[in-house]
Amino acid sequence: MARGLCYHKDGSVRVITNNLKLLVGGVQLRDGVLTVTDVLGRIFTRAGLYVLEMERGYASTIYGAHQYDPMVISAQQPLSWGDPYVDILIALDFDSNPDAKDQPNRDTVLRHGRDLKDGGVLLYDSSTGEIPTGDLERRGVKVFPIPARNIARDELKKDVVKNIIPVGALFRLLEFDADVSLLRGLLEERFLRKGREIVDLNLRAAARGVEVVEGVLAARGWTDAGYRLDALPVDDPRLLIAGNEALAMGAIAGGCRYYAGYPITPASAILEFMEEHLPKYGGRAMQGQNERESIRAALGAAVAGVRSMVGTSGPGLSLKVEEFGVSGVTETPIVIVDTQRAGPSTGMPTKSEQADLFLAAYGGHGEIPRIVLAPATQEECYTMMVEAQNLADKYQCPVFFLTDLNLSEGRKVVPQSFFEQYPVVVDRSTLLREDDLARDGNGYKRFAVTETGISPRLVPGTRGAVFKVSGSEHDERGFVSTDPSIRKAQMEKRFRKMATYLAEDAKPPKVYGDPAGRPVLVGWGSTRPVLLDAQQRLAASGTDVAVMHFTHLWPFNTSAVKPILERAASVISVEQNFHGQLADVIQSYCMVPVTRIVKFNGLPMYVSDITGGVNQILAGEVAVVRVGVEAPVPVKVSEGD
Amino acid sequence: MARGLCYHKDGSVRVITNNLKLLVGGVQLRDGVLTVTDVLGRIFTRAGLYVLEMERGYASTIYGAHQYDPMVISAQQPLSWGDPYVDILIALDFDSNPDAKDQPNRDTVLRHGRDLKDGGVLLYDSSTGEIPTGDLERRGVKVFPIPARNIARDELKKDVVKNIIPVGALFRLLEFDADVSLLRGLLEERFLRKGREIVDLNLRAAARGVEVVEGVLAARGWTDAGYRLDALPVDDPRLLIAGNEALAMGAIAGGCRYYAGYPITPASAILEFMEEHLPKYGGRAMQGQNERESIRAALGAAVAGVRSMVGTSGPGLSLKVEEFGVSGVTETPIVIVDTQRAGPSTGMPTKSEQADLFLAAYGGHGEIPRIVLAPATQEECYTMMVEAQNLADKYQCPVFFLTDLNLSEGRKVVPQSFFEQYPVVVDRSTLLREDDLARDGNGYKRFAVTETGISPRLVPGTRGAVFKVSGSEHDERGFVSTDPSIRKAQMEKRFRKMATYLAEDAKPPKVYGDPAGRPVLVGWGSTRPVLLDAQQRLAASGTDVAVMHFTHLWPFNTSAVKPILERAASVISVEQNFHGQLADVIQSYCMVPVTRIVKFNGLPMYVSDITGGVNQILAGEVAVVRVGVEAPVPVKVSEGD
Amino acid sequence: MTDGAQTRPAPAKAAAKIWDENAVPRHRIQWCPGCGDFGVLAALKMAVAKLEITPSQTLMVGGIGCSGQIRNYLNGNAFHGTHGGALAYALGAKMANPELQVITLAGDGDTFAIGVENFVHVCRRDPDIVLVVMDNGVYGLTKGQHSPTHGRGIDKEYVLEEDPPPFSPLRLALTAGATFVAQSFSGDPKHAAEIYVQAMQHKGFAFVNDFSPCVTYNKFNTYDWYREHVENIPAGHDPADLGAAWALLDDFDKRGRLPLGVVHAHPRGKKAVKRLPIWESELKDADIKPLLQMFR
Amino acid sequence: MTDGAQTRPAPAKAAAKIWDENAVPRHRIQWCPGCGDFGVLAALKMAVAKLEITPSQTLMVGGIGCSGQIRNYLNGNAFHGTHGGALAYALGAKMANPELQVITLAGDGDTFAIGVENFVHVCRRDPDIVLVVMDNGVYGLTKGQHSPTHGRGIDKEYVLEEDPPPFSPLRLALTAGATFVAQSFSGDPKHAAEIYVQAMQHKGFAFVNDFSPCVTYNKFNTYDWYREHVENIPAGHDPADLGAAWALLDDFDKRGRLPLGVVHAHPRGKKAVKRLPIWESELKDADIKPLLQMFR
Ligand SMILES: Cc1ncc(C[n+]2csc(CCOP(=O)(O)OP(=O)(O)O)c2C)c(N)n1
Ligand SMILES: Cc1ncc(C[n+]2csc(CCOP(=O)(O)OP(=O)(O)O)c2C)c(N)n1
Ligand code: SF4
Ligand code: SF4
Ligand SMILES: [Mg+2]
Ligand SMILES: [Mg+2]
Repeated sequence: MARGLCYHKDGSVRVITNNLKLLVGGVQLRDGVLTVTDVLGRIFTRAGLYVLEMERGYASTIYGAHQYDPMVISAQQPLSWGDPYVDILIALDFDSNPDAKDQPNRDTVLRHGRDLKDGGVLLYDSSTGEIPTGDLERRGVKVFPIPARNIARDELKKDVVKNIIPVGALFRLLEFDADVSLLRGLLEERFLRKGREIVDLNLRAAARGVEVVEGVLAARGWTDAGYRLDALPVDDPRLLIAGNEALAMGAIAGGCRYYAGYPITPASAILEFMEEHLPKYGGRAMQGQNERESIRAALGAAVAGVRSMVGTSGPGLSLKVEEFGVSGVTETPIVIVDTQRAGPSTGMPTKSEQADLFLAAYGGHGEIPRIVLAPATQEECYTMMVEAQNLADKYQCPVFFLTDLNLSEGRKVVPQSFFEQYPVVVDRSTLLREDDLARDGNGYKRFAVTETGISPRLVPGTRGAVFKVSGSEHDERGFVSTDPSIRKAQMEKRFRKMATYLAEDAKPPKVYGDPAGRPVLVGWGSTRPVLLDAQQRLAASGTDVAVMHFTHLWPFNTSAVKPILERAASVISVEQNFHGQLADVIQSYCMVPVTRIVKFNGLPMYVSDITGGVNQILAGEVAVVRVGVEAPVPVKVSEGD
Repeated sequence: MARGLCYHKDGSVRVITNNLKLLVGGVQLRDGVLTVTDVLGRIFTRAGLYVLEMERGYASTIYGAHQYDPMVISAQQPLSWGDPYVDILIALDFDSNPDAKDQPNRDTVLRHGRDLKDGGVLLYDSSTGEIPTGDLERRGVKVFPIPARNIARDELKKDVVKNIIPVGALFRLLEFDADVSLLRGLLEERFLRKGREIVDLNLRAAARGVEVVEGVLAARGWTDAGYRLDALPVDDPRLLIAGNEALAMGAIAGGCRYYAGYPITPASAILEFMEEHLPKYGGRAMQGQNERESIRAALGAAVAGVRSMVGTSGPGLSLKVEEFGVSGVTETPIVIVDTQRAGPSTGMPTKSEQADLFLAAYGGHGEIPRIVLAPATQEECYTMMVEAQNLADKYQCPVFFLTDLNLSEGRKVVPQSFFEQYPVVVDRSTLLREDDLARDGNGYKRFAVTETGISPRLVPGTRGAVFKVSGSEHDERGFVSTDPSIRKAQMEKRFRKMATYLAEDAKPPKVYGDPAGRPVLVGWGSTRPVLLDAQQRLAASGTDVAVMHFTHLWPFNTSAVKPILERAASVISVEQNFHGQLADVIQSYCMVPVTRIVKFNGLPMYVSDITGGVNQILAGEVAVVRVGVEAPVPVKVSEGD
Repeated sequence: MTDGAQTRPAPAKAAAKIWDENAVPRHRIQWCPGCGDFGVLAALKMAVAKLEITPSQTLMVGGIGCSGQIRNYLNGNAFHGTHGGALAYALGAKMANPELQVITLAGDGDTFAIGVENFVHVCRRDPDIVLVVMDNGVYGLTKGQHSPTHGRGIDKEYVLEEDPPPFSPLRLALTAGATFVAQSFSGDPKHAAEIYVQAMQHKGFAFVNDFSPCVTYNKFNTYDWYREHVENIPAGHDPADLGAAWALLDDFDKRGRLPLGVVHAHPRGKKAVKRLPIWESELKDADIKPLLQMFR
Repeated sequence: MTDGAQTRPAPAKAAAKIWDENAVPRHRIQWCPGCGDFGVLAALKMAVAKLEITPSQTLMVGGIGCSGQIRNYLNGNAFHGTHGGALAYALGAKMANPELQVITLAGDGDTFAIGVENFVHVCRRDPDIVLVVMDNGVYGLTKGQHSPTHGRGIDKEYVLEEDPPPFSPLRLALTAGATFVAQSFSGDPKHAAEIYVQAMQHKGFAFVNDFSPCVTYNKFNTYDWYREHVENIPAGHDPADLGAAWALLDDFDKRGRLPLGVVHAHPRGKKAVKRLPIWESELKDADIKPLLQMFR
């Protein structure tokens, strides 16, 4: 795959326009990495460019670890985040790592320099002196040292504006926003109420960044940096939105009015969003005092008739397992969001993984009906959450909504019209109305045995009837019973709901390309973009594969999947976990062998991981490819929990 | 299958000797059902007969529900508990069920009369009047009304001895213990310290039972009841022991010295056993204040170097899920006993089920190595628990020990010599000794990456080294790290332990009969006896099947299983759960289709359930047989949690 | 199941009988003869009848244990989830619909052992719900193991971690900030009923610890034992005065007596909240457009 | 990792330095500059050095949070499991091996929110372990949400269930029966160290609530704020007197002050227990024959 600059046949170098990947790195909490990428992301979005920021690089400590935030910027919606290689590296850290004294340079450069493309750009804070970058320059990298920290501290006398200096510098070398209109606009929105001088100071900082860059360009006799970004006309307003934000809005749109969560990375953002906004819609959000209080309170609200949801991540999901059964047997609807992170146990709280499928599908003693969904994109975080709210209501069981850290926190450009125009439906037809009761008189049975398995649900307070609901096995009225025939009838009734779901609501996996006689790449959740990107890249290199992507994972849709996979030449599952959890499920239900490309080292799945893995597998070398280098990162830093 | 009496060709009736099934029923807590069956069980055992008492019939309330306790008695170790049909029914309840006023008889007769074989025996407490038993007598049932409650209250002036009257009566009509030596022996052991008169009173009670029976025999002109039991010479002493007792002793023998549990049916008995006996072996047992305190304290003890165990049932296992991961990542050994009961949620706490396999194998966010064992008999509860203790130590991960309510509480005759002669091995060679440290000096690494995946474990307090152990991902020394290569190495190291286990310790499933070209019945845990019984009965009716029974369930032993099942004509899984959980696992790993006979109505799996199911499946009628009648029990009683 | 409300209007007289409907018939109740919980059941029925509450307006959340079964022994909506969770379900239900009369009924093991995580925090949150704990000092349903209140009145040393001393539910509630703390005795259902009535009338979390003897597994804290040790709280006591509440507990402890009555009652100022939107009509016109602006 | 014990004998002088071994080097500690936990770390090292404890004899159990990371910032065995579980692991470890010096180090969220289920019951069980809570009023590691001690010193009404008032860790500990209850301030490590020493010397459960400011997420309870509000417990106070302990807390509360020092210390009579059998040699001749008799 093409690395670095594009060459004309005549060998002259062309400037790459509106198509680049940059990475901003620095010390967590101190160097303002996210401040910089937020400014960049919003401005590029407003400029009509597509921004994709799906890789999260931070540690589970608050201060001092290395943080980085890669960003793809292009004229069209990028297929995926692609590969680790970056065109432009912005290093905000200005001090040397005490564990790398021998290498007098910075974590960011040291860690990501190797991913910098030949002919790329390095922009680093040289406040504590310049660093040897010969090796990079030999690869054609253009290096721009900027003493940002010093400029801010000594010239501008305000440390925080240090973050704007590299922004100005970057804009200059991308020949972007030359009239500073976009930057000024954002700064004014943010700081004007604090006073014009703050805005001006920031603009001066940006200008200083421009000066420094121009100084370097002049000194080196460079005409350009090899990359540029041109603002494009924006048809309709665009949003730069994260998965957590999209799903939280989807919940509100879908009628969720009670939310509870216990803080946990990366689900906390949902709790904070709900605490701030749900009350505006007449709802309530509560920070639980523990994992169980949150889901139990949410179940209580659901028993009272309110659409209710909890959000958590791995460890919190494990602590909620007993409540899965309560929801299942009492037939109380609940949507459970699991923003998957790297486990097991505390694991790697700030790394992304897809390793909770087993827990969602099989977790809990005994057996209950349940639905497991996994959106692939920010858009689906919104639309499928609306769907999840309706499914929970209809099937009166837990509905698991599996995202992962990169999808939940990663940001993507979505047109505002997408949200405005999506037709939201809120269907609560399984709830009994008072007049329904009046009609069928005294005979209300909460757990009536029905064809579909679905029994009309009473909202307590409705005059004319009461329910007796129990986590113990019960008869149709809800009274505890162990009569073997009643038990059998209730178990079968509950599981008939899953047959009904498969018949009426389950969406089959999306298939891209023709699977017949071809290798089929299967995947689920957030990896769809890289799967499709890899499919194209493989096609380009002469390997035609089909892609089958699951968003509706459980109950497994055998009749929709088995016939297709049986026609495939081979099945290769691509997952961010150790076992290939979906692969095991597919083998169980379809009984076709599934080879695997798995990645569980905390890094995102890259296109090259898939193409490389597929080639190995198709070459018959291996049945399982465990992606990941064996070499440790060049800089050692300790980390937290 | 033969029901009722055996007829000579000449049509005359033979008395059945040393081969019968009886059932004692009455009102829970009030009528002393378990007192009677305990007396019977012990005396028959001492008489050299084999007693099998594997069906538990009680409610999850303390008082007032119907309780029953079936018992198989025979000269040889019975193959299994067979079928619901009983030869002798002993009804201790003397009042009528208010919900069955129209039917002036007792719950026990009403519920179990239909299971009484033609020509069987009914013995009931007639204190509140005789009951119409014409329908039974028409089936040749010999009926013995005994006003036991009245005799005790009015003649003997001591209510409690009411329980001994039917014992005397039963012995008389079985022509057993005519000299009362066995009964006297037991009574003296129990009551002599309370005074000779108690013993005599009980003996008088028994004698009154004898008189009443003789009265009936005379009146009816019966020479015998059609059944008799003859005491047999006892080669070596025999024990009547329950699974919980056997596994608790196995744990002590296997070196477990810390036990914690939170009371729950049917695991509480293990806690009580450990609280009483573990201190005698220098150990400690603690009743947790909740499910998590118990497993966390047990893990703490294990971290301190002590072999440690917890016991619970479904709901408690669900609440412990997060700690599975702690054990897995911190590589802290723990044995987790799950005495499975019917779930989900509170479900049916006093009914048996095999529905926690998914939870044990897949429960928990992220992925950890783990071992799942399921003993089939009381003997294996002992021997496999010793094994479990060693496996946990060697592989430093959770070892799940799955019994079920019937196996844990059910009793069986086992020769004492079995326990005395079993060669117990306690192997703690993965623990570091102080001199090991001295040898390899300062370099101790708790999570050293090894070939086997096993890293030598330090007992804190050992001079010369310390450990840093964390539930977060870590480097070899235990310091927190998210370095992708370190993560990959540690994940792979942990899972290499499972490869080592499969190579060195996993026991393949036991295969009975030749699977090649035949249907193979697969099962796990406590159902082995009925599987083998069904195999014989099927053979007798001309259907040859093989049986494959699993005690070592996880990690799944594909290489040992797949080749066998691929040679089979068909695979039929027999499980006490809804899905056929093992069936799903087999399909996932072996990719052979598995049909299922499942039972989840709370009743034990009977031989006729299997033979019937197999015939249906082999006839090609269905792929899944859900055992259980649709008709509710004739008497409605409400029950508790 | 009808709550009877619709078949007949619910005047005070009729009220009492309504509570026997939609319930396990008396003769099928599976508590041991003499179980203290019978007294709690009687008192509870008196209280709801007195307040003329409609069963359909009630939500009872039962704990797991012999005690929790009470939820099915009288009319009214009932929910029952996991062991120790009753208060948390009740909290959520009340937050969702303040119009419901939410009554939590659980055992001492359920509430103070596995459930203490909820008890402490619900005291802080102060939802307007009632909790009646049927305190018998044991885990009845699992056959008599010690609960956190086991050992009440027994004079012994607690020398091992395995065997912790009992604690005082009332003190724990006060420490955690409960705004209504009372104690009753199921041996005196009339008096208990009066206390339940006050608890239901209290605006905020109302905790009643009810001594409800387990005749089968607690042979020490029997009816007679309680009768010898309980003592009504003197008329002069001002429940609104927190200091007085602590002083009262100290005084009773010193004298080896167990107070019956309202120890503390002092409602907190609360913000009134409406029932959360439930019906399509209430949900359909939720406009998320205003939220979108923050992502530009 | 060597504990240094074997490379050199551990005389009092050397002791201090030993505690820097087998630990994350200072410059890699990832607490925010100025985090109160630095003070706790300093105090903890002073205390163990003063008592000349050997690292290999120590077991630190860390909670999950910024605070819990302290376990890796000094020498000694360290364990870290699930959020809220630290005390329960510590309980089991100490029951298994009383010879270990077990120190639990956790945050206020870990201990009083999700971990209160263990805190209350461990106070009752009274194992001979130390708990130092780094109380900063927030969930630091998850970016500053409120913990159960959030709002200390803030004068406001708590009118919604979502927003419960803070509670007092010291009162909760006393109510639950803790035998050693103290408070320290990481802004004064020397004084804190003295209290840790007493806690480690106490025979039984020793709870120290340490005010450890979160400079990043708690802008109200700052060092300065604490300096204005803390006050040493007067010399006259008798920690053995439980009544005096309560009175002292009442008095400080009335005056809007926060006590520093030992509020209560009164060891319970305990049964001495030996380390449980670990080694094959200790386990091999366990004879189960005597148990078999009961099954005949
Ligand atoms: C998670 C879980 N653990 C254990 C149990 C078993 N269990 C049922 S009731 C009970 C305790 C009952 O004691 P209490 O709450 O005092 O009620 P009581 O029976 O005394 O009225 C226990 C431990 C359970 N149902 N769920
Ligand atoms: C089961 C579970 N839920 C949530 C989390 C996320 N989490 C990590 S630390 C923490 C709270 C930290 O607060 P505190 O205990 O006060 O420690 P601090 O960071 O303030 O020192 C939480 C909620 C987790 N690790 N595990
Ligand atoms: S066991 Fe005790 S608590 Fe349970 S019903 Fe019987 S008396 Fe009541
Ligand atoms: S966030 Fe707060 S508690 Fe955490 S390290 Fe920073 S200052 Fe300390
Ligand atoms: Mg109780
Ligand atoms: Mg904190």
